[in-house]
Amino acid sequence: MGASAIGADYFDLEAILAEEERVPVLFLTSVTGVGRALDPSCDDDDLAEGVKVDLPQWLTKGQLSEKRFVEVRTPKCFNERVKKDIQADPGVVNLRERSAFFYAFGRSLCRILDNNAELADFLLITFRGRYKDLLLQSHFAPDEDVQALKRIMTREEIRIFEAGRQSMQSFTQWRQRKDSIYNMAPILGKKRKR
Amino acid sequence: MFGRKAAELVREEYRADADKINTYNEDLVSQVLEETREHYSYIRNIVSRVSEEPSGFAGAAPKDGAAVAIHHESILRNKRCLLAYANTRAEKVRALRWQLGAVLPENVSEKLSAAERDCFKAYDKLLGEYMGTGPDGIGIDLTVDMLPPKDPYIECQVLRDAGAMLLDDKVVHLVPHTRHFIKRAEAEPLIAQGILSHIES
Amino acid sequence: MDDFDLGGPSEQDDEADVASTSDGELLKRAWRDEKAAPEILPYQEELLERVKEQVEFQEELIQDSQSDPNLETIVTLYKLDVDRIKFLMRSYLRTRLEKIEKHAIHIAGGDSVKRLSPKELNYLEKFCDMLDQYMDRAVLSELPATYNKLLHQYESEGKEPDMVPRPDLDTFVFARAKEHLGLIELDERGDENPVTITEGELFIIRYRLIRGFLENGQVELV
Amino acid sequence: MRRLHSASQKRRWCFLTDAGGQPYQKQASVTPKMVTQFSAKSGHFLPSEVEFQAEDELIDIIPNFRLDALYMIKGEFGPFRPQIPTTVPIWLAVLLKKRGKCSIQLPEWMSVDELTSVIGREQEYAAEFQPVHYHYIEISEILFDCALNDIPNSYKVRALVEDLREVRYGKIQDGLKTVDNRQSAAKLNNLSAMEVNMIRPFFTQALAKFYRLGERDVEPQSQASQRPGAAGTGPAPQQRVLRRPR
Repeated sequence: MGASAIGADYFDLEAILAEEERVPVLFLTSVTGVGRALDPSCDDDDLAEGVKVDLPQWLTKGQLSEKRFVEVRTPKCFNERVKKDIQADPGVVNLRERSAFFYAFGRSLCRILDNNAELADFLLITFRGRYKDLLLQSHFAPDEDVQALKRIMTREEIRIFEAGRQSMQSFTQWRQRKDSIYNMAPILGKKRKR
Repeated sequence: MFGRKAAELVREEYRADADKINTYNEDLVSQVLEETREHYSYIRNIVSRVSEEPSGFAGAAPKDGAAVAIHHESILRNKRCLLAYANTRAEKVRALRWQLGAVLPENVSEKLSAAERDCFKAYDKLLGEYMGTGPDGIGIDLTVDMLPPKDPYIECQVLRDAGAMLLDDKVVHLVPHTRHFIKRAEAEPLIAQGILSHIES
Repeated sequence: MDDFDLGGPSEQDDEADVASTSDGELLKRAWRDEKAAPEILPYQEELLERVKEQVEFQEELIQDSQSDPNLETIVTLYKLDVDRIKFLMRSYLRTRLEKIEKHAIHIAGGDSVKRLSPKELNYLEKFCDMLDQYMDRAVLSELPATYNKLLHQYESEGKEPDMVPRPDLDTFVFARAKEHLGLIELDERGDENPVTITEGELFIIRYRLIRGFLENGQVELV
Repeated sequence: MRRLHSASQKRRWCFLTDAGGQPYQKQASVTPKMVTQFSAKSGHFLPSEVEFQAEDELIDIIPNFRLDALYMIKGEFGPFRPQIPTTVPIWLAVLLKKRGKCSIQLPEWMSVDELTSVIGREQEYAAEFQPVHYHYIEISEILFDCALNDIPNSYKVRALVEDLREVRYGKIQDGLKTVDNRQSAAKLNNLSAMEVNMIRPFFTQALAKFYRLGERDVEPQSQASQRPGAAGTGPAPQQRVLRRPR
């Protein structure tokens, strides 16, 4: 997430998966030997110049965009329609369907797209709206609503949301005097029922 | 190729229960390693072909440059995924030492790779040395007192027969279903291993 | 000795004054700070040594009285007193080990290595070796030579390591001012107005901004 | 199965059509979990660890036994004389109480009068938190748990503590609602220890997310110098420094 610390999240599974999200690119050059692998409609060893394909983000963010082998386009999940939907009613949009790692994905796109300030602002506005409409329910949402709420959240939103729920649950567990009990090692399976 | 299998590996670990350890996916790991070497040989082929051309590297076509870039990024990606997988599992292997002590039950041990089993042994030795009474040790067992104490003794019920034990300097035979008040630090490992269960007071 | 008074509602403000300097209280504070801070803090060597001595002294006492059935209740009281201190020591040392393992390479290669006790330092060095060997065997030795480093994704000549997990100093923490802190700048870019924090105030803040205050003991984490 | 899968995928697979595996439905680490002794991690405090700190607070007991002063690491307590009140840490009081050696005196702030009046003030001054005992939740819970028979009017006291907690928690929620932007700090005066702990994971992570998303990594060299106050386009510098939850 943070641009500052190089490699700080190198081993982070979530950061890695966020980079699996796909980005449409236009090839500004042909490429030796990867035609069939990168473009299903291609019938040649080499990829042709001018071809449009979706690549995972990790592949586009390095030399490919830096050396102008490709031109990176804005993925669908950040297009104008999505923006309008979110601005109209941030709490009902199914963001997970657009991207399970909407914010992390968006932030690294900002960098690829020459520090796109507009996209960065949009991400902040989106989070602000979602925070108010969705995340604030974290501590008190009844269990039956939680599944529905989580279904439209990104992984990042769920993490924050669950953080609140977890602390409420730990608190309840504490009040029932159940958190000073020693348990069997979780790895061995059976856990004490609540 | 192109990081797909590597992502599968990461996804498998990401979905796994943080408290459980899956069987080491030897098969998938070796496929990713194999792919990585393939990417590398593509790079080597392009580089050696270009270097034989009269114009050399300076005159290399962009299409070759782009291909090298793609294979290079794919290797970096595979490396990251493999290491993240190994690292996450290594964290779990270390957690096992804290939860179960120095000896792993067979059904846990069989889920680990040979390297992981050695890693467990090395970690056990290192931690033992640090907690021990030798010149590099602090002389304090850190694997007990995991929760704030309320009473020096806790009440426990015996779940399975573990034979005679030395508890509080006395030999006690732990017969299943019997209850005992036991010193907390002595009960803790037995509870974690599933020999005793802690009864709420 | 701490003499918190449970009488009235306004004691919270006085807490800083009475925050006693007994070793038990100091250890509790060190434990709290260590648990709440994202990075490893300087090892409280003298404090730990003093506490260890006291624990040993009390334990001998307990040992001597243990066999006397008339003293059973008293012995239990003394035991819990010792147990509470030992819990703090263990949890404190555990928390440090957790950080040492999580950021081993970062700590080994930077200034925070000075914050470790000699035994922690020994632990760190061996831990790094162990990690190195394991990663090498599990993955790195199987990779092409230019890609087989643990600190660099590709080759390594003169480059900054780009694979090292490190503590996030922009983590938010809860803190209390032990004294008047004055005006604090919140933002390098000047986007946020600075803020005045006075003695006894409780606040949530980016760790980076109070790192210095924590080191000087002007702030404690809660 | 894996083998088959990989052999066919190798040829057919391409980025364009691949949906990237299954959705990330199941992941245990994001569902609330039972706390175990292995849950303690840096950056977090278990409720029992917050309670542990509260147990060092002092409380008055009336012993029913005779004993000389105890010289403990935590200090000197006693001497104990039957029917003569003395002050001890809560953990000691609880241990004695459990063994039937004393009764515990209700702290003044837990009286019906005090609680009623502080709840009144909480309601009257909606914009701020009243000063309460920093460990009021833990201490009241401990006493309800082990010394209920020492509490006059215990049913009422319990209900009042619950009311107090709820009215304050409502304010905390209102405070969380006011967060809507990048913000590096906020004052939380008079919040109690357990209240802090309950909002800690959510609040710290939400603020971190706001903070990260507010980062503008413009060209590195011009970061500091290029931003005199008159940046023009940005929102007017507003009072969003430290806000007290309202």
